[in-house]
Amino acid sequence: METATQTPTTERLTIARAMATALAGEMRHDPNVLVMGEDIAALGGVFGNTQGLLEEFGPERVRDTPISETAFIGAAVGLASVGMRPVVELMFVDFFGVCMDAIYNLAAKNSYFSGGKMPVPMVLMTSVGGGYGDAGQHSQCLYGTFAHLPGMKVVVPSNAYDAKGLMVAAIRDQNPVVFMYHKALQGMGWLGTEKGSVVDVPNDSYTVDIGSAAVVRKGNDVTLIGFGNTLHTALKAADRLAQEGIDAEVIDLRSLVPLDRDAIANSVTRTGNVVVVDDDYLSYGVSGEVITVATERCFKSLQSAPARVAFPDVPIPFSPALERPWLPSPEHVVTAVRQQLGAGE
Amino acid sequence: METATQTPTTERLTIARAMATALAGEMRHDPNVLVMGEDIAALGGVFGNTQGLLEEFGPERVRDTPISETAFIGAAVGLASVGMRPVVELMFVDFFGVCMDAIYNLAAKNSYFSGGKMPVPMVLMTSVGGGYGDAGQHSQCLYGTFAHLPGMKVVVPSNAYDAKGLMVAAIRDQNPVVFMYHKALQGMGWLGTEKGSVVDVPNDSYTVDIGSAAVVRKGNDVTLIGFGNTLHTALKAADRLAQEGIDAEVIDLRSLVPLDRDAIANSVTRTGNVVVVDDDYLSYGVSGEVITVATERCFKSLQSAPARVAFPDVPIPFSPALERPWLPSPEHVVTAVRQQLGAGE
Amino acid sequence: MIRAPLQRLPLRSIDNYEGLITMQPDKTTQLWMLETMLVSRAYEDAIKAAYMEGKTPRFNMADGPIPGEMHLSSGQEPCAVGVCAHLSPADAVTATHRPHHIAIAKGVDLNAMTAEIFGKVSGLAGGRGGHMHLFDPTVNFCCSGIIAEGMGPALGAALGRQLRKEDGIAVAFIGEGAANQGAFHETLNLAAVWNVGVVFVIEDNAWGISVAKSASTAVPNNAERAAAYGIPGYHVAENDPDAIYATAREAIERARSGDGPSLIEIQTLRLEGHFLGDAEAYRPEAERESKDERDPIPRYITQLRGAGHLSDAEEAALRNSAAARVDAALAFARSAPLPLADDALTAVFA
Amino acid sequence: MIRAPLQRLPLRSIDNYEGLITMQPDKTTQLWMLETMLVSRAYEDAIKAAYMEGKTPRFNMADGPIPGEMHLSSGQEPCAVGVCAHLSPADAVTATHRPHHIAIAKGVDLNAMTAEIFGKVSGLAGGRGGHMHLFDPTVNFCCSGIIAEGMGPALGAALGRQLRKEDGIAVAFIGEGAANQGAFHETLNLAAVWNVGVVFVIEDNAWGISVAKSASTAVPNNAERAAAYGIPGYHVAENDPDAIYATAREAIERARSGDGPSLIEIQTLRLEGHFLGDAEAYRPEAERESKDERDPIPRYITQLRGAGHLSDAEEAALRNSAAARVDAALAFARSAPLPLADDALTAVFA
Ligand SMILES: Cc1ncc(C[n+]2csc(CCOP(=O)(O)OP(=O)(O)O)c2C)c(N)n1
Ligand SMILES: Cc1ncc(C[n+]2csc(CCOP(=O)(O)OP(=O)(O)O)c2C)c(N)n1
Ligand SMILES: [Mg+2]
Ligand SMILES: [Mg+2]
Repeated sequence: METATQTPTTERLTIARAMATALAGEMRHDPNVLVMGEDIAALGGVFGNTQGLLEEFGPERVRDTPISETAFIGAAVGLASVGMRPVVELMFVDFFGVCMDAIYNLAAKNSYFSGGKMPVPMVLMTSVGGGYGDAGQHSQCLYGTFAHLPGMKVVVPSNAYDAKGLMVAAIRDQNPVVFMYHKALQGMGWLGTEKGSVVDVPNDSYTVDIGSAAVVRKGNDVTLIGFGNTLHTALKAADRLAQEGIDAEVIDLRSLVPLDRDAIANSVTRTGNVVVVDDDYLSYGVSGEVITVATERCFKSLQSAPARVAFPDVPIPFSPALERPWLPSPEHVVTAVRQQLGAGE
Repeated sequence: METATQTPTTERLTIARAMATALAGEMRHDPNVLVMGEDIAALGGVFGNTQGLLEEFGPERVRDTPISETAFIGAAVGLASVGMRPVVELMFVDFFGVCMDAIYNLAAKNSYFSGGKMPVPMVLMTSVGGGYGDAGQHSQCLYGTFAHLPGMKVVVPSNAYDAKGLMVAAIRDQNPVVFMYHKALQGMGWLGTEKGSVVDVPNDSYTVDIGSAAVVRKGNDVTLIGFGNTLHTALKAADRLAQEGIDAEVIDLRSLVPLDRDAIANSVTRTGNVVVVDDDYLSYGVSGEVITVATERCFKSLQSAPARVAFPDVPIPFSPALERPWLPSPEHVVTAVRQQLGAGE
Repeated sequence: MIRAPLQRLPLRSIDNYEGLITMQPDKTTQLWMLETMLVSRAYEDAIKAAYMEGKTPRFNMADGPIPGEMHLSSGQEPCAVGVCAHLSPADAVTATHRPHHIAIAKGVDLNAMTAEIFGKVSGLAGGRGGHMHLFDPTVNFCCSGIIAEGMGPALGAALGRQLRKEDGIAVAFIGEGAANQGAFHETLNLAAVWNVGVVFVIEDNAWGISVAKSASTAVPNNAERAAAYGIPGYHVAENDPDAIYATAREAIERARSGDGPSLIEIQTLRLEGHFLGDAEAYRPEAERESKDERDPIPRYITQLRGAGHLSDAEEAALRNSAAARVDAALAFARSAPLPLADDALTAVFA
Repeated sequence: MIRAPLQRLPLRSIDNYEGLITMQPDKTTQLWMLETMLVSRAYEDAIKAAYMEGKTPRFNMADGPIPGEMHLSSGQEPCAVGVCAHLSPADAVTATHRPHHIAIAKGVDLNAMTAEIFGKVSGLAGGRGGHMHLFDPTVNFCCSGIIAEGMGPALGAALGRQLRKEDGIAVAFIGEGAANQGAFHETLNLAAVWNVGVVFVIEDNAWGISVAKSASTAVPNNAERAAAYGIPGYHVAENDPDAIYATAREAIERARSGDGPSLIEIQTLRLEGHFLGDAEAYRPEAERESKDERDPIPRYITQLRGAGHLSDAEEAALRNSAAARVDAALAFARSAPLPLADDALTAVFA
């Protein structure tokens, strides 16, 4: 029925709706899919991504949990071990500290510890990002924290099309997939919304390959690499640079694990310059890894020192006067590119 | 009395003894220092680093805890808030998942959240590393995991002299310091011991600056960067390279946060080549950050692509046949340098 | 094989029960509790108004003078005053993401607290923390945004006082939803094993965001869980300052006299949504409508009137002074300067 | 303000108690339990011998055919057999870092398990996991090295069976030290709230490495903690297969009939050190010396002899077959090839 003929073949969706649509579609097809987490049933998820599921699928398959992340994420691993395909929500990624063992030592390692005989098909949805004044325990990205630890795939959609395709792929994947959705892209009116994240989405179900980056803008002078919210920062910077006659290529990583190293290498080999944009903490994170991949793979082609724009190594401050100037912005990226090309000359 | 005249001025110590000596010394001087953790009292620590403390200071200041990491690390933050200087042990760093919130969201952020008015002077000691067949939940390093998150200093001693000096500095520091000691260097007979970690240690108390790397071998052709156990891997590689006429400089980072970026830049600017050696997981970790610092700071001086030798992105396997070939070895480093200098020509 | 015997609580003799009746607050204390509740309520109303500035017609959390989430404590004031009436600045208190009433009852500087909530340089942390991260070392108060995160620090602060032979105990406030978080269990066990003078107070407002207590908690009443740690558990069924005062008094005296921890659960009331902007569609009609008549402040005023402890004039005076203090605090916050961008980079390390 | 009422357990009438006496295992079951304990003990003795190869005179954990930590279960066999006697392969079991006795009682392939412990390619996981990470999906067994980590997965496995309308419940084994870990609390509460057919079994061997239960646990007996979740709690004071069998039977029947979780604590005995190489200096002299006379296997044999359920010949036969199975498993493991280095890079993802 999801593809009933009278319905249009595509619909403009927010990421929140795209996630809910993907979940509903998979739950219709596969009775083993269930959703668990805090406030995901009656409330439909604090960030709207489980809207309507309780009404359609009932409390057996759409379960509000106590505030017991260790227990329900651990339970998801057990559910997966007997043939279920649980999708669990960690409301804010900032809360990982109370349940990381169940994520990185259990869900992410059971496949290895069992020699592949006990895979853990589950999805962990978690919201990331700041910019709306929620301070240091509700505004982090922590991409690097999850991407560093083996055994889990990590995806970060920048728009509703990828969100639906990556969610369907994640649910069907035999492995734990951490699905990190950015609050600034979620399309909840009360959080503001990056317009570029709301796009046309096919009603039919489809998948986006986990592990493949996308070249979202072709260019020859410099490669700008973003993902999630920073993809949009990179795109806006590219527009500004175009006005200065700088032709930027923009890559959306989409997936941090597996990382599409070829996509990075192919682009940087051509442009010779690269700027990585990340709203997670600067040090020991995504920006360092991507730059290292670029130097490892394209050293001879590099015309300038790879640069990065990321959040400084301080807890996310509450006051907009303290937070906003440090969030990666198109201006930051433009400045970095100018310095880079200047330095490259 | 620790400096009573009849005692020799230095003593050959293992890191375990150096840590216990530093703790005892600080506990004698400062009644506010106390130690808490699992099996740190009567047993003296699974890895020997609290040997003798219970006997000298009693159960009030040397406290065995239940297996409740969240509670006792959280308690340490409260102790610090009223003037105590707690040193707590997380027996294996692999267990961080059950208590990371108390570490990264609480201990590491209270200074910031209080505008510096409520600093958290505490030390978190934790054992790291594998190589002895303890498998995927007892052999990890997780350096990148701790170094990525702001608000805590992170030190990793490679020898007993630094271990004592860094521990004294950590206890006296007004901030949370994560003291990561490597099991292969600990000097517990039952874990084998890297000989280079057992060195002469002054009986008097002294500090090693947190945040300063050390050039432990001067050289001109390539910079090898290690820390903890991999420092010794780098030194052995340097000896082999010397036989091939390659003059390697070796840097011991000693501290990951703050990272001594100048020490890295100064050396790489001179040598033009750099190999980072890390026994933590390869991606999104220390190796990527250090290489990125080198490219950011020394791009013009680089003669070859910075390279890294690290543990692949897989859970640490149990079987020695699976684990040992992948642990960073002098051979790996020598090969990397050969390729690099070959490629650099 | 034997079924587990029922856990014995350290039982109190009947005369102690009698004694408890006489543990009522005196008039001065009652008036302090009323005044503090009035300040707290006036404060939440003022914050609500300020928070909504710039957020209408379009509600965007990022807009207005106070961005981010805002969890108000209206209706829960009795918990704060009934407990804090027994505390001095030396006693440590840890609170939650819903901290204002407790901060006020504990004596946190209202101006600096308000400036912090407005993200100003004169705030407690210069705007770094905001409403979920209020730290005032002068009265040993702090709070946090992670469920049950304050329990360990309270235990540690109380233990530290004991070890340093200083006066002072600690109280950790949590919500009923936090009683299902692992930290709750670990902390209560550790406090009991080490016999630490810390009191754990559960504000049971029946909801954890949209999840009802009955849907998340295996026992009707968390005070029963004290038995799992061999410590006294108290359940206060009325959202009433005097009843809370009497209960807290016994638990806090036990802590001060070195007899270890206690657990108190109070049935209280969340008058607002979980945070401002919460439409509360999940909350039963009847419950939402009965809110106002269950408001503890008018009820307490009626009590005091009945007991002849409060005159018209006294009430008016208290209301006026409360309004004045709140107005002053908001004026202070509004007029305070914003921090500089570079301030964001300081105070990470002391 | 009222003191928390004592938690009511779903009480069992006297005749049920009577009933329980008749819940004793029949002779066949008793002999299966004895045989399984004999296999388990012979196994631990054989593993101990193999583990020490290459580790004398200098004990280095990295040396010999079996490197790493080795936690033996000798003395705790009654817990494994008394519970697993009620389980089929469809029932899921999660165990701890001390898993051998439970794996054997659950029917894990002894050859593949031993090859795993030797780090060989024919091991359950091709040598990736080792002794703390034994996974056998054919009998739904797994274990892990993190305290209390298996509790959530057991809950989930049991819930999954319910949702899929398949037969099977789950049992999570933990040590008494794990009862102070947050996961214990969260999982028991969630299992109770969702009424999941999972049984939690605590093997109380009185020690968490060097820390005595009395120094870490606020209640004398963790079965009392069941009341904090409104579920039945059982305490088995004897390290005796028949007593454990009778208790487990009731709890497992409750799980199978959809009546939810139970908690069982068994007072058992750790005959070895925490891990091999542990000198146990922390363990009181008297306790160390009394170990052998408290060994549950000779005691059980005496019982069975007394009841006329075991003859000399039968005992000899069981011992021989046990020895034979263990010898075969070790021979299989020793002769199996080592994995290739590149195998380390596979199976991270399915
Ligand atoms: C560990 C953790 N999980 C989830 C959350 C998200 N969260 C914030 S408040 C809340 C509800 C808390 O309920 P309760 O403890 O009863 O406090 P109340 O909001 O009712 O005052 C939740 C789930 C969190 N902050 N921390
Ligand atoms: C979360 C966590 N903390 C600490 C440890 C280290 N550790 C391994 S076994 C053990 C003692 C466990 O005691 P118990 O639960 O009684 O099991 P037993 O060893 O007695 O069988 C400890 C503390 C761990 N594995 N996981
Ligand atoms: Mg609540
Ligand atoms: Mg034990």
